[in-house]
Amino acid sequence: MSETADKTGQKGDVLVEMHGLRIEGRSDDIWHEIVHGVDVILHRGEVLGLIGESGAGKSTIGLAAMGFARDGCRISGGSIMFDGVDLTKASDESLRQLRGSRIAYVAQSAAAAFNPAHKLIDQYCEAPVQHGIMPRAEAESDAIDLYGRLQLPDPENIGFRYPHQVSGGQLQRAMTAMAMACRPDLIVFDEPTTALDVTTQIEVLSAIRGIVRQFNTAAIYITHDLAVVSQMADRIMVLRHGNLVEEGDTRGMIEDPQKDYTRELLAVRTFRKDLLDEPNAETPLLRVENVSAAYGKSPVLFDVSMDIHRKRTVAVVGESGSGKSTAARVITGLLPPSSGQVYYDGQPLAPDHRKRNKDEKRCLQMIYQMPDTAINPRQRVSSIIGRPLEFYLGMRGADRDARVRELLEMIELDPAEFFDRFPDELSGGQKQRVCIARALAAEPELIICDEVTSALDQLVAEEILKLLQSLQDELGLAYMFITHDLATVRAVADEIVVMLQGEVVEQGPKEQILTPPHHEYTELLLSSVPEMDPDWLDNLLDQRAP
Amino acid sequence: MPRDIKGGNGNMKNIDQLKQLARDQKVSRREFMSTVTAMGVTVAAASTMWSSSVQAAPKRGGKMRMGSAHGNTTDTLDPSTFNNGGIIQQGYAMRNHLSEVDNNGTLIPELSSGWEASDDATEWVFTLRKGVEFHNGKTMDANDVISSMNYHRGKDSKSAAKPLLAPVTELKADGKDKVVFKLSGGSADFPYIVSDYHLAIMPADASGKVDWQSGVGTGAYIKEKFEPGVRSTYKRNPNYFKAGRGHFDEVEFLTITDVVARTNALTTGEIDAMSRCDLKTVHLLKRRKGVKVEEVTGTLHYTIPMHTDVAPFDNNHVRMALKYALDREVLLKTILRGHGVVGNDHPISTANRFHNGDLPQRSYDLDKAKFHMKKAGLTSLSVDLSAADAAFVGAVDAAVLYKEHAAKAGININVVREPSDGYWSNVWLKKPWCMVYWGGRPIEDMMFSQSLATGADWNESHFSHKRFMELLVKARAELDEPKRRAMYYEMQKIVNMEGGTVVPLFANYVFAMSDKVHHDPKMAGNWDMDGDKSLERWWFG
Amino acid sequence: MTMPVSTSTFGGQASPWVSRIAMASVHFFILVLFLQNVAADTWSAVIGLLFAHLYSVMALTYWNRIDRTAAGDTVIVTVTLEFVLIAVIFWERSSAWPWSTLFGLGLVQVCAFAAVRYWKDLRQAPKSAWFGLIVVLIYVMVAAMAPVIAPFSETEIVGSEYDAWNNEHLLGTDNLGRDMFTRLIYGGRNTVGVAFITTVLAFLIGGLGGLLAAAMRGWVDQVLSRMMEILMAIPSFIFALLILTIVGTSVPSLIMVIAVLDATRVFRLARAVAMNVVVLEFVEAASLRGEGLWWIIRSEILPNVLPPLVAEFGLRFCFVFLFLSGLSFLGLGIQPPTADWGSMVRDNATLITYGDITPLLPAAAIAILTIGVNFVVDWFLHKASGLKD
Amino acid sequence: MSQIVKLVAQRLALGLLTLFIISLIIFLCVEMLPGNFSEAILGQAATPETVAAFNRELGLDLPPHERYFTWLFNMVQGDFGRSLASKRELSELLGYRLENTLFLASVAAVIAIPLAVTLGVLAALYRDSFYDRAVNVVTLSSISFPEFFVAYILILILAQNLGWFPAISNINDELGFWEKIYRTALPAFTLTLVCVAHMMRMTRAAIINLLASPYIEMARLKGLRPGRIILKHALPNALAPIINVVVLNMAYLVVGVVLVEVVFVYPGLGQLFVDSVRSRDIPVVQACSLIFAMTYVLLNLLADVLSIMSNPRLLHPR
Repeated sequence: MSETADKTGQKGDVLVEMHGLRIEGRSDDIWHEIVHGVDVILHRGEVLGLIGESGAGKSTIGLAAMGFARDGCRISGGSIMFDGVDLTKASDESLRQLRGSRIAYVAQSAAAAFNPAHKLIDQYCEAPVQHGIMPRAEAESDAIDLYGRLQLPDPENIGFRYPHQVSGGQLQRAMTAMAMACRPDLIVFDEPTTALDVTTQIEVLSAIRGIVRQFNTAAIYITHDLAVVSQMADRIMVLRHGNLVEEGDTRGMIEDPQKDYTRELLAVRTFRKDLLDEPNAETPLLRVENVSAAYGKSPVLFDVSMDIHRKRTVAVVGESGSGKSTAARVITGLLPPSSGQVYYDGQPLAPDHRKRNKDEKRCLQMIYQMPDTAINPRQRVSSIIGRPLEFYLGMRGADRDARVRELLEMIELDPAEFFDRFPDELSGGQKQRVCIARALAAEPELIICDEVTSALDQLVAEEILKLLQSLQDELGLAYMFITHDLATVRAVADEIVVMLQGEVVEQGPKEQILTPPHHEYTELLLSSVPEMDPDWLDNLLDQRAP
Repeated sequence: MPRDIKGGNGNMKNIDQLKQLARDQKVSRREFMSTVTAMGVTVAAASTMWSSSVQAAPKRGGKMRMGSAHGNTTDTLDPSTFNNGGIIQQGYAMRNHLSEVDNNGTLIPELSSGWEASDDATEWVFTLRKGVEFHNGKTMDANDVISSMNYHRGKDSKSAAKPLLAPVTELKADGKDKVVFKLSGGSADFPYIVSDYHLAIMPADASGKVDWQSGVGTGAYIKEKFEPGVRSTYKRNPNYFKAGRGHFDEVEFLTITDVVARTNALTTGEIDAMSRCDLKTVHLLKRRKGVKVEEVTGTLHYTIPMHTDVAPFDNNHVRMALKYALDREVLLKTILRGHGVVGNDHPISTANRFHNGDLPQRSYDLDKAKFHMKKAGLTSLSVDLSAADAAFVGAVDAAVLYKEHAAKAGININVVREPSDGYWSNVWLKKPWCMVYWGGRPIEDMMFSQSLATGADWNESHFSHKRFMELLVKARAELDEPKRRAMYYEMQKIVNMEGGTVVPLFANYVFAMSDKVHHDPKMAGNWDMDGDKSLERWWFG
Repeated sequence: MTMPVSTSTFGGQASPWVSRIAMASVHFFILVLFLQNVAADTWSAVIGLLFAHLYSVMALTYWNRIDRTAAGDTVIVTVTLEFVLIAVIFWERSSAWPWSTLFGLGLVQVCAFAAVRYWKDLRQAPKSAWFGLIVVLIYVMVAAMAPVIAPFSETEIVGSEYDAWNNEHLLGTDNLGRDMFTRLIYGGRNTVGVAFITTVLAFLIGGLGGLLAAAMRGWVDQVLSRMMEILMAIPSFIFALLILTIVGTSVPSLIMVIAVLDATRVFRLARAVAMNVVVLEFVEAASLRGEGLWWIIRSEILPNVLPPLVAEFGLRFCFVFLFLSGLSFLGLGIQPPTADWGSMVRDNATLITYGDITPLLPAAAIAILTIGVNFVVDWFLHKASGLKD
Repeated sequence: MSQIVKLVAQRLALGLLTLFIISLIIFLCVEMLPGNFSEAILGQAATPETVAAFNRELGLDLPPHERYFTWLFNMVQGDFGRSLASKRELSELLGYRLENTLFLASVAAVIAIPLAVTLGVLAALYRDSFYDRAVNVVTLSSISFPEFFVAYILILILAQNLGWFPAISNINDELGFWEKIYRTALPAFTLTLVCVAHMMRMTRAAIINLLASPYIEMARLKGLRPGRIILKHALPNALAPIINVVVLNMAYLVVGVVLVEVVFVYPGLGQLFVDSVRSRDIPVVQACSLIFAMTYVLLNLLADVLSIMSNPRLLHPR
């Protein structure tokens, strides 16, 4: 591996060197190895990208660079040299003195990682003051300076707010500032933009990159998104199941991946559904007509209309707060609209789902974003899928079991293995498949998919999309596909509805929407999706600069 | 022949008074000697008398902290509502009565200097003691006495003592110092009646309205703070009329209903005396250093009255069977831990004047019980016995024991546990067979009239016996003691043989005090705590 | 594909029929032993039964590595059948053995097989939880089989009062000459029994109410919550005192009053926990599917709120237990001559002043059980929260 | 802040309604009590005649609804009425008892709350250590004993054997402050033992609950000392549940101490209530219940307000 490191070209001395790093995690009181001997080298001023799916061990390795293992984990082998000190052998006290001052951490969700009880600047000043690097007053003025450099609005005062008073993108930048407070040698960024909307992501990415370059700080940048990491990192390590798959400099990796797995990751956004004919003029399966809705007194939907035709997929796209999920709630009858009407197959649907008949309910099924909460953890797979069979179709006993097995095969799970399992014993993708099977069991005509892939790893998500697509082809289902991810939209949609702050901004067939000229907001959305090009961010920023 | 119960001849009385004065250090040795010898006592004898008087002399001073088992937050200074030992004790400390049962159990005048009865005992004249002042400086007169008595009489009276004064048909003053009671029938024991704790003498205004609210009386102690059910404080009445009584400078009266707390308080020196020892552990308490336990046999007794007009109790053989089916000795041992004496199915205590000692003691006799069952034509019997610990502590246990004993005679007693609350209104006098306690009365007539006379409110056994009633009326007015004794003996026998009440036990009063506390060799048995007059009778040694 | 469901859960090792036959024969053997001994010698019969069960449990564990529910269910069904058989035999013989004995034996069996079923969890349980479980088990056994274990009858006077500890009366006698050891055992039975029934009732009322409020929301929730709030604003001990004075202190009224008062607390917890579940999507999915209220409560909500409720059950049980003894202390609890630990402490409390430890025994009995239950609850909560992560 | 004012106003209004309903419930309960005041006072001496006279004097012969509304009417005007028994102004009678009760509750709280929170924080800091387990077992045991038992044991050891404290809490106005505290020590210790465990366990649990949260991990990764992490980062966020349990225990200290009052002969409100129930002194029972309920309502309100104050999200809305 060291040869590869040499090839990347040194920016400075070696700062971090991990050898044969092994980390174990505990479940059910048994220790399992989760990182199987990984070597990592990082030089001063270098940005190393760690990429992989969940369970790849990337966060664990990132934290190990700080000599830290989460509760329930332990570093069981190998060495971690940080600037000549072996962190695996260092005392707790000396580790504590390193952390925050020489190695800093930026967490995935700034909203969760900032202590809600203290003002931002108090949290900023804590590390420098506690580590005895500078007095409080100096730290404060330094904070304001850094806030400015990170393009935070009103840097003078923003520090005196509480975390909940600051937006997500700003918090993530404030956290970067906090990590910079002691001017550390190394910052570990743990998926800092994953929780953000695409448009916000751009701002944060550029701010992070700017500041890291400014102070020539070495960084480990952890993410699951190859497109993002290619903007940030000088060098990339691809990890899978706690093993190194491939390592190389960014451009080389993107342009010429060596391993199949890397290629799969690169190809992840290339799935496209076949184009269909234009919808015929027949009555749409679902028609939403001038619907407005409100939660209590705060209105969230304004005069939304859309049609969904049989056997077609309508993608509703928008950022958080755009009202796309609310639209789904109106359609399912969970939130009766304040005005407007929903028609199913030409017939008006009762606004309240409790007033709809069994058949109406059966025809309209829903799949949720979080498979963890969408299925009852106390029921077996067989009862989860079997219940709609009993309920809608009156199936009992052996009939029902047989049908459940059929459905399990349809969603590509082995009935013998999964029939009796509890959700706890399934992976995220498998749970989502069970959710699909449950929806299918009702023999619906329309399925509302609410961000069904956003909680899943990219490869798994792609599998789910493909499954949904094949089911559509096979069963002639219509989908309403709610997502924030334009890649997903590109992949599955026949028609696209773009929403912003409760209103439909633009809608139409996929080609029409995705081909310029775009609506202003659609343009912003589309341009903000990172591409597998190390220069994409620079180009975009140049482009957007006034 | 008018009866004079002024107590002994003049000389003896004077010597006693002198002794008392000597104890109180109100006379010098010289004065004492000269006075006593003048009365015809030899000098040597007088000298011994002086030293013995002064040695046993109660000393004045100290602060008495009394822990009482009784007392409620609902207690008031209104004597007509006095219903527990705590408030009675305080009432006796604050106020006095026309007569008093002294520590020897004899009736002596208190606020009166004596009394006279008409021959048929229907008219009683009380001569009031002169110059007695209330705490507020007012001098006691006939108006105060009459008003205090009238407070319990009349249609609107809510006094518990109303029945006691029911025979009084007329009440009037004869001059400033004499009060005349006219009764509807003869009552030889009327002077006893006016010693009842309800009938305290309180100051009254001209209209006859008594002032009970202030707690002002003629008693040995003046009320300072009165927090009912918790704590009251008193200070000594410097003008107390009674010689040799009221020794403590201050009294702190605490209500400590929890017996464990009370015992702890005494053993840790938080209080100087306590009423109602825990009988189960009194033997252990006795061994404690610095604590002495006192026991007095009194009139307090437990009864198990049957309604004699309700089947199956209307059959005397059933009653007799039940009377024989109880092992009193076991009851005495378990319920009272031996601190008492067994009862003989009549309510007259050994502490009473006319206790019939000739009557054979009824014992646990299964053969006799079975015999009476047979006589009643029964082979088995099943009866309900209502009990609650409100009747007396251990009443339920007693009922359970009774059940065990009677079962051996083929009698099935079904113990019905009644709620303690409302026991007296809902169970007593209402249920055909239940557990009851009686404080007892110092005089036979009072006891019989209240609990066994036909038509009496508290005739708990619905007992109605012609001969008994005749004797009751006759004995009441009979002033010749041997004749009276004979009548009361017969009445006890009647109740014993035909009555509807099982009287299993007479309980002792068991109380304890710090060994610093002294008292006269004999203590009164009419109430707990030295006749509830411990505050004025006891002193610190 | 067409294999019966249950077989797949045995891990495909030994045939389930082998194990069933084995188990049946073991139980038959037990039964014979038991019936032979029961008439002659109670104690050896019971001990024999215990050992036999232990043996069969171990055998089953190792033969089949039972850890899946279907196997556990089979076991329980078999035991129940065997149990019914014993019951019938006793009925026939109209034995002097009280039903409580049978109940106790049944409990042993259920416990034993629960132990098999949850052996994996139990093995990982900390020592404190083991202690707690054993304590609880012993109490339950003693309570259930009190008439068998106790040397004398509950209210019988068998000696003189306050006998010291001796061979005949292990812990001496009480103030009426009843055997202290017997009273202690019966006291446990009464106190534990009443507390248990009360807690169950409180959970039925409060739990159901809470789930209903959470599931229906709207005005039902409002009305129920307000009612409970008002009830809760009256201090429970004092309210209990008041109500018990009104209705009298019989065991049923004790149970009802405490259960209702306690139900308010259960309601609050059940509602809060259920509220967290109700907002989850699978409940939404069920109601979108058109499921009825009852189904949603029973199948969707209840299983998910069970762990915290079970833990709460333990805590509530302790609370009720202490509450009862407090009432007994004031003379409003279970009434004599029925033995009960609270009043036993009270009756003999004066002895403490003189260094006699007899009154400490019932108090210690209360404390040990409460500690035991708390330990189990602690472990359970820890486990439940661990599973969530 | 305005939010708090609104909440307080809302809750107070609701509290008043609650109090009204409670007064009704309690009144009905007292009405249903077997026997009435006169019978209770007269005891064995209760003849129909005297009971009737007594009832007339006290106005107990009026129909219940009339009595209730008279009472309510007076109550609204601030007149608590008079005790049936002593004819004393209830405000005076209750004031003294309430003062005692609050005094005991305060003494116990002043000992118990800091102790519990400190123990809880330490247990969270050294979780799974010997100390943690020891504290856990000890506190668990202390709540497992019936209160009266704890009280008796304390009396045995501290009063009987060592003689450090008085066995009964005979307190009155004439005592100096420290003397009063000295005499209140044993009941206060008893209550402390009984309620420390609850609060301590909740503090520990609330803090440990937070230790898995990202901001605690962040604090650790900032290289902060463990003590600082617990005190500065975990504790402020764990305040809401801690406040809740503390307030719950405070309420218990005020309203739930009947047993301790009985054992130590402490002249508090609880004993007065029990006595009044026994003697059917309706105005006292009513007033006591209302005071208890009011304590509960106010303390709950206090808990809510404090929880809001401790939570910047609620205190400083966006």
